[in-house]
Amino acid sequence: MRCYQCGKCTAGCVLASDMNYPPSYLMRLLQTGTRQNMDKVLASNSIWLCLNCENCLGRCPMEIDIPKMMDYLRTQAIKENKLHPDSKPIIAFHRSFLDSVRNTGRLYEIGLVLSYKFRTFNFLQDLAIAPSMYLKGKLHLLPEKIKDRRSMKRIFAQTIENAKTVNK
Amino acid sequence: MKKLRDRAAELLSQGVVSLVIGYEEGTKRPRPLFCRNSEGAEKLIFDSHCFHNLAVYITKKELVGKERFAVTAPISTLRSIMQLYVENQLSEEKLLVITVDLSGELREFTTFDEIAAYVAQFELKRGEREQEILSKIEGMTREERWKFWMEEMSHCFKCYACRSACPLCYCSKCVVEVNRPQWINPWPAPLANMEWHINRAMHMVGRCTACGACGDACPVGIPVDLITRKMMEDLAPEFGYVPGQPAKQGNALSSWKLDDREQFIR
Amino acid sequence: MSSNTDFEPKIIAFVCNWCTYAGADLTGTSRLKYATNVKIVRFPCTGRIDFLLLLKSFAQGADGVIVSGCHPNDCHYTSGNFHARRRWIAFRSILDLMGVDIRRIQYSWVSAAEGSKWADLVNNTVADIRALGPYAEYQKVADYLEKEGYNEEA
Amino acid sequence: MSKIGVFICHCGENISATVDVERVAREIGGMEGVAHAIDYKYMCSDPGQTFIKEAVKKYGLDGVVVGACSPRMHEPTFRRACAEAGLNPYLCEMANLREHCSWVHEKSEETTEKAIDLVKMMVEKVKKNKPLDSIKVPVTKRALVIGGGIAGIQASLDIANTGHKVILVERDPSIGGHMSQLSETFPTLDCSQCILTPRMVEVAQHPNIKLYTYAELESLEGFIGNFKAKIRLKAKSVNYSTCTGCGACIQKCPVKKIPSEFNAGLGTRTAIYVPFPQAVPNKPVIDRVNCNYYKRGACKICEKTCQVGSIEWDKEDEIITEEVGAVVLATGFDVKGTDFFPEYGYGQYKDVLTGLQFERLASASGPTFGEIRRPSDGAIPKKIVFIACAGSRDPAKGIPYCSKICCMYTAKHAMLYQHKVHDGESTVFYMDIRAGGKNYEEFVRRAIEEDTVNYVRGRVARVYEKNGKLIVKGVDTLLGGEQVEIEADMVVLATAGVANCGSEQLAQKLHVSYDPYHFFAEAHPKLKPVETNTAGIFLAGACQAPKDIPETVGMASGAAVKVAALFSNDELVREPVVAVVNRLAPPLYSTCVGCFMCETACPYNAIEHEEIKGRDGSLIRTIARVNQGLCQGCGTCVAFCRSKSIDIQGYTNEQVYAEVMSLLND
Amino acid sequence: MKIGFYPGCSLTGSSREYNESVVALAKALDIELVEIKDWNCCGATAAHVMNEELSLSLPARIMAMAEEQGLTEVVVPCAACYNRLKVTQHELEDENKRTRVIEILKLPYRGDLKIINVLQMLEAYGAENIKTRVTRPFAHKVACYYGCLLVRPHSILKFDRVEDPQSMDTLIKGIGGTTLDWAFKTECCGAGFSVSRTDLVAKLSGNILKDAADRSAEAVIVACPLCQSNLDMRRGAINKTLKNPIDIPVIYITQAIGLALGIGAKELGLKRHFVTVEL
Repeated sequence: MRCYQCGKCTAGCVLASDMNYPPSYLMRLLQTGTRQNMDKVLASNSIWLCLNCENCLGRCPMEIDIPKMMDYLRTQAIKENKLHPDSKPIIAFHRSFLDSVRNTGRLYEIGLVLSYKFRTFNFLQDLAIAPSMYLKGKLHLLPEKIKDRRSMKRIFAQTIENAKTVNK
Repeated sequence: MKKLRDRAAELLSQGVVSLVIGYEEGTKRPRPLFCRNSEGAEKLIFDSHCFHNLAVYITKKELVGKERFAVTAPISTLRSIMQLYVENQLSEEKLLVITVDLSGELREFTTFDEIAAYVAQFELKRGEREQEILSKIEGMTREERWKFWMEEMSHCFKCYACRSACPLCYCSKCVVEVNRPQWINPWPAPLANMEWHINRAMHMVGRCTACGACGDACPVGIPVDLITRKMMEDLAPEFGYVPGQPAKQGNALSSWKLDDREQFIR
Repeated sequence: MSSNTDFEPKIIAFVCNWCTYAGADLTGTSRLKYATNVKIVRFPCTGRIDFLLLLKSFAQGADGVIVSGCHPNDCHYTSGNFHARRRWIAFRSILDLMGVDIRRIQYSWVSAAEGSKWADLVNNTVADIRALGPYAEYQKVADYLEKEGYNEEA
Repeated sequence: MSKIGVFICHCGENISATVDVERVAREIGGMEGVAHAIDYKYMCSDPGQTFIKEAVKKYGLDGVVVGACSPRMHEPTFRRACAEAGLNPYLCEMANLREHCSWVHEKSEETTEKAIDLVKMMVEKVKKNKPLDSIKVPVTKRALVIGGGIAGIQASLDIANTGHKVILVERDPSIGGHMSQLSETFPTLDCSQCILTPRMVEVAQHPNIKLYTYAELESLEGFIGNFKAKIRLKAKSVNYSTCTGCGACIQKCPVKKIPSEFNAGLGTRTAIYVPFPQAVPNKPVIDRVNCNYYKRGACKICEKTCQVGSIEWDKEDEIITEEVGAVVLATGFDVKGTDFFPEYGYGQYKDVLTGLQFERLASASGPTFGEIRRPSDGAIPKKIVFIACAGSRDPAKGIPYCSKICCMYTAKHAMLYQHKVHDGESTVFYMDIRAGGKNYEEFVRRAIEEDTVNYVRGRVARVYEKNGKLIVKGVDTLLGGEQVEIEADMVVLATAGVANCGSEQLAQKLHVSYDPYHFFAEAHPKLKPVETNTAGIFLAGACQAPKDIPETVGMASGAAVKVAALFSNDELVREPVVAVVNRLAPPLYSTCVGCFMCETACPYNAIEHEEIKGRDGSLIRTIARVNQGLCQGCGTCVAFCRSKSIDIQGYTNEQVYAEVMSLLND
Repeated sequence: MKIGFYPGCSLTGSSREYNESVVALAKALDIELVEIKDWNCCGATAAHVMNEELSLSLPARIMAMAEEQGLTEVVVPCAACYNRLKVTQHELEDENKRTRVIEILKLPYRGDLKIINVLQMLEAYGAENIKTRVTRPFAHKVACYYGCLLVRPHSILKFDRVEDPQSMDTLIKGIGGTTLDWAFKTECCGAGFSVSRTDLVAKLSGNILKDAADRSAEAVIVACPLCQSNLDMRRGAINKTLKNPIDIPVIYITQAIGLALGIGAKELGLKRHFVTVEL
């Protein structure tokens, strides 16, 4: 890896201070190539907090695609089941999101939130804004569905679900 | 066709050019025609059967003389003309190039830039025959390739038709005629033949436009054009040249890149 | 074929004056030992090495060839080795197409400071060529050429 | 038949210990064409050489092969011996029996046989050798120096002091270059102008130096020892032979708001101007782009002011030709502007400066008379941030190299700032500190330890303005990547040093190669740092790569010595190992067909076009010709020529063919 | 002027007002929007985080459908969708990935669809009409907020300048507004963490709003539903993290221009915002 530890990614990262390891430190851990440090990376919250805002990539003098690397590390962390507690709500949200897309072809926001709440047992969250959202016409009570939902099932079956079975 | 004849006659009668090199009907297929007056122009034809590479004639000083002349050029000939121009063998003042485009319209080129731009629209593709033989060769082991070519080479009797047909073999003294030292033995024998063809392919690196004239000319049917063609296909993308387009920084072998491949070098 | 332990390959090395020739000199001054099979022909630069010479070597009975010059960017003439590298890429590609055994041509960069690399290169190449055996395939045709050729002349 | 003498050396026991030298001599003696073959203890000794000389005369030898050490060792020795005996030295060759044989093999039959083969090979080669004469080229003993910065000044003075004439061409109205813009110099902190201006005056007054300011090289033709340079003298619009340099015109010029190049845009100048007070020559030029008269056809106030009538409105550019024998390129470098950095505000913040601008602020002759003040409001900055590696070592920005001088000048800037603003706080963001050089590391440590400059290891991601402050978002990687945010009053970017604008075009005019960043390329990275691949053209200073003043001056003196060495000869004598295009009787003239592929292959631009014309003057053919002044003898063209029309003397096709065949035919 | 239209999920739900304003503005500028039939979700961050092939297949289906329906140019108002579509198009230039995705989709995919965002649409097809049809100049001092997804990665999107972009500012100036030179134009608002890590969104969006407020912006102008919902819907959470609550509204560029052209607040969906819009 070409990183020479200038730190510019960390300097510009909006969540560096919330991460276990800021991006440049993470790069260094990976650079050592040891299993021990890889485990540290996979079990950190850094890879889950990364928002893929790409500020780091935009400024990196070596043009290292850190966001892409984060994508890879997240997949790897799920595969190896080394998950930082911070990842739970985030994964739950993403899973709920994708479930909705898989079933209807589009995002059903109420369904998403409900499913998310079941996954996290965080039933009280956002109760305050939901009614006003509804009142302002921002929530559909029924999901919008696309016609060709079979193709959605196929896409999911051949990509993410396929990957899961392989991993098992 | 009529347009072409009229235009050729016009060019000749007005004295714009003193010679038009084109095609006329032959016994089996069109053959080259050299017309020096408007009557001769009546015999001109131009269609998809006209693939004989006329560029081979335009470097022959004894033929074209000192006056301006015209050549009717299908796409393969145009590519060769571009390469000859890159090699300082042609001048814009002396040459008028005529072609018939896909819509049947007559097009005249007075500059090489125009030719390059025109040629750029056409992709160089393998024909059925090329595809068939090359994919056969590509599927062989090294030993099989050697046997295949030795068998082919055993038919060669060094008539040098391949050399004569190639527009880019315009040297006044070919390397086989250089005898101090005698690099390549002039007589026909499998190895001398092999050496000749390897040498020919090396001389064509960065130059061959895959017109197929050499293979077409071979009286015993050795697919010699496929040697240079395959070489061109393998090397052109790597060295960054496109047949029929002016080489940007010199010929493929007379230029280089810092990151040229070298994993074969220890 | 490789069991032929008596076989002593004939190998010619085409090297440039400024790097590899000097590197081979250093092998000598360092008293490093290598096989006697390789004989060095000196050229001003790898850019000078004619591909026909390599062909002629095989035709005249060489079993292997070494071509060596300055590392990239070290060429005494700035770019001779770059030109040579291109020529070799093309040459290898054509030879391979024709079925010539390109394993018998070993290309290398040996600098004037790499005396030991030169010794290793020679020894490894000799071992490789010994394993491949004599280049009978090519030499057979070469012999045939001579006979046939003279017959025709006569 | 040839009469070749073969002399086998024992080299004490160095060869004879493993090679049966007697047998070598005996077997070679039986070879066709060998007239005489002996072995001897030390061929290179006086008696050994005498054997050769006597044999040449006695047997009338037409070729000599010495089987001894490497030709890289003793080829000149034996060739000289042959020459003394009346044999053309290029008819003598050496077989390398020591380095390539006796030293690398054990004593054995094979070793001796290899030795015999090696000698045989050279005998076959010598049979094909031809007598050659060394090449002589006359030398014009005048040098052209392009660029009047410290590199050009030093090179000019050094050459001029050896008694040779120098023509110094400078693009700007004054010599001095970047060094004249600097405040103090590291690591001694002596004043740049104080050490430079005496040199500038010396250039102007030196009897051997002809100075052309406001001039540019138009073209260069020819080859080493024999160049013809066309120089464009840009119209100054002021007659320098009458102008007294009183400066009254400058006072009165109404166009006053032009950003001053000398002050890196921080000050202004007039349309008729002298770039700076110590300029050489200290006479003005009119900047026609900004002058009211040239823009709108009216004004001419300077003409009315001028007491001696020196203004020349209608003066046009003039092109002169100078004949020179050598060229020194000293065109220097440039720095990237602040607008090169999106993340630091695209150059829109006035208080984000380049290092060069900071030099002007810190200089006593600068727009603030040496006080560090913000360009935006004139306030003295209490917090200042220096960002090293701004653009340098940044492949994403297209500049992967280290600009080399920034670490040192940034330390100097921080130090100067602390000396001038005692209660100020300075922070340097750096990646590595590169302080290799005499007293350099000590200098940086002094900045950190004595002048309390805060060095933070990490790059800055962003700079933005808020409430009149510049917010610098950086990082301290030594604290595991802790974010550092500083509200600064001024930010100085140590921007990358890049090739001067126009260097690519200049290189093409001169046929000098250049790197991907348009810096001129030296002939060899280690052993020929001041030569270019075009003989007779030398490099000095930062036009080759960014470098500091001592290095530049050293390189300039090096280039000057190369020029002086060249000029110490009336004629250049060169080894005749050059390429030649064959010539034949008409009507062929040559087997060359003029495809000129060799022209693109030649690293030295030695291939010329030769037009062969008939008696009536009509062009028959154009063929290649090798310029023997430029050819260095690599032979790349030879291997490239399809019709074998080019050959290289000393390594001809016949020679190398014979060598290879001798090794195999048995 | 006819142009393809991909609204994306947000625009049919929580960001209906963006959809309404895009449609209303297009109509006012004589641009006919042709919605891609039977479009699906682009997968957003979720697909991208969880599985690469999925993250390519979902946008690829959308583009394949558009190609099939004869569209050549598609405007994508949602910055997240725009980003996913552009990046997918770029990734699928790779032969292997393209073959695999076509295999999954069982649909032909050419990859020559021109994907543009709303700003590009307005620049290319609306600039002239906007100039002549302004009836109520937008005389406000605003902060244009671009967010991440509109400008990064620059090497793929090739839109505007990577730092300190200008296209939205130019549009606002064109309708009589003043734009701020401020620091958070392209900093991240927290994007997809809206639900899962509201705390972080509050912090990041808070920083953004604070800078805009410090420089006395009357509104923040956006072109991304994620940005809008984080800055607007999450205002309660944001204000809890700040010392002084901020009440400046966050409106879409299409709403701002719509207002200047005299389109009604209701038509532009301005009533649907959490932070009251009084402009």
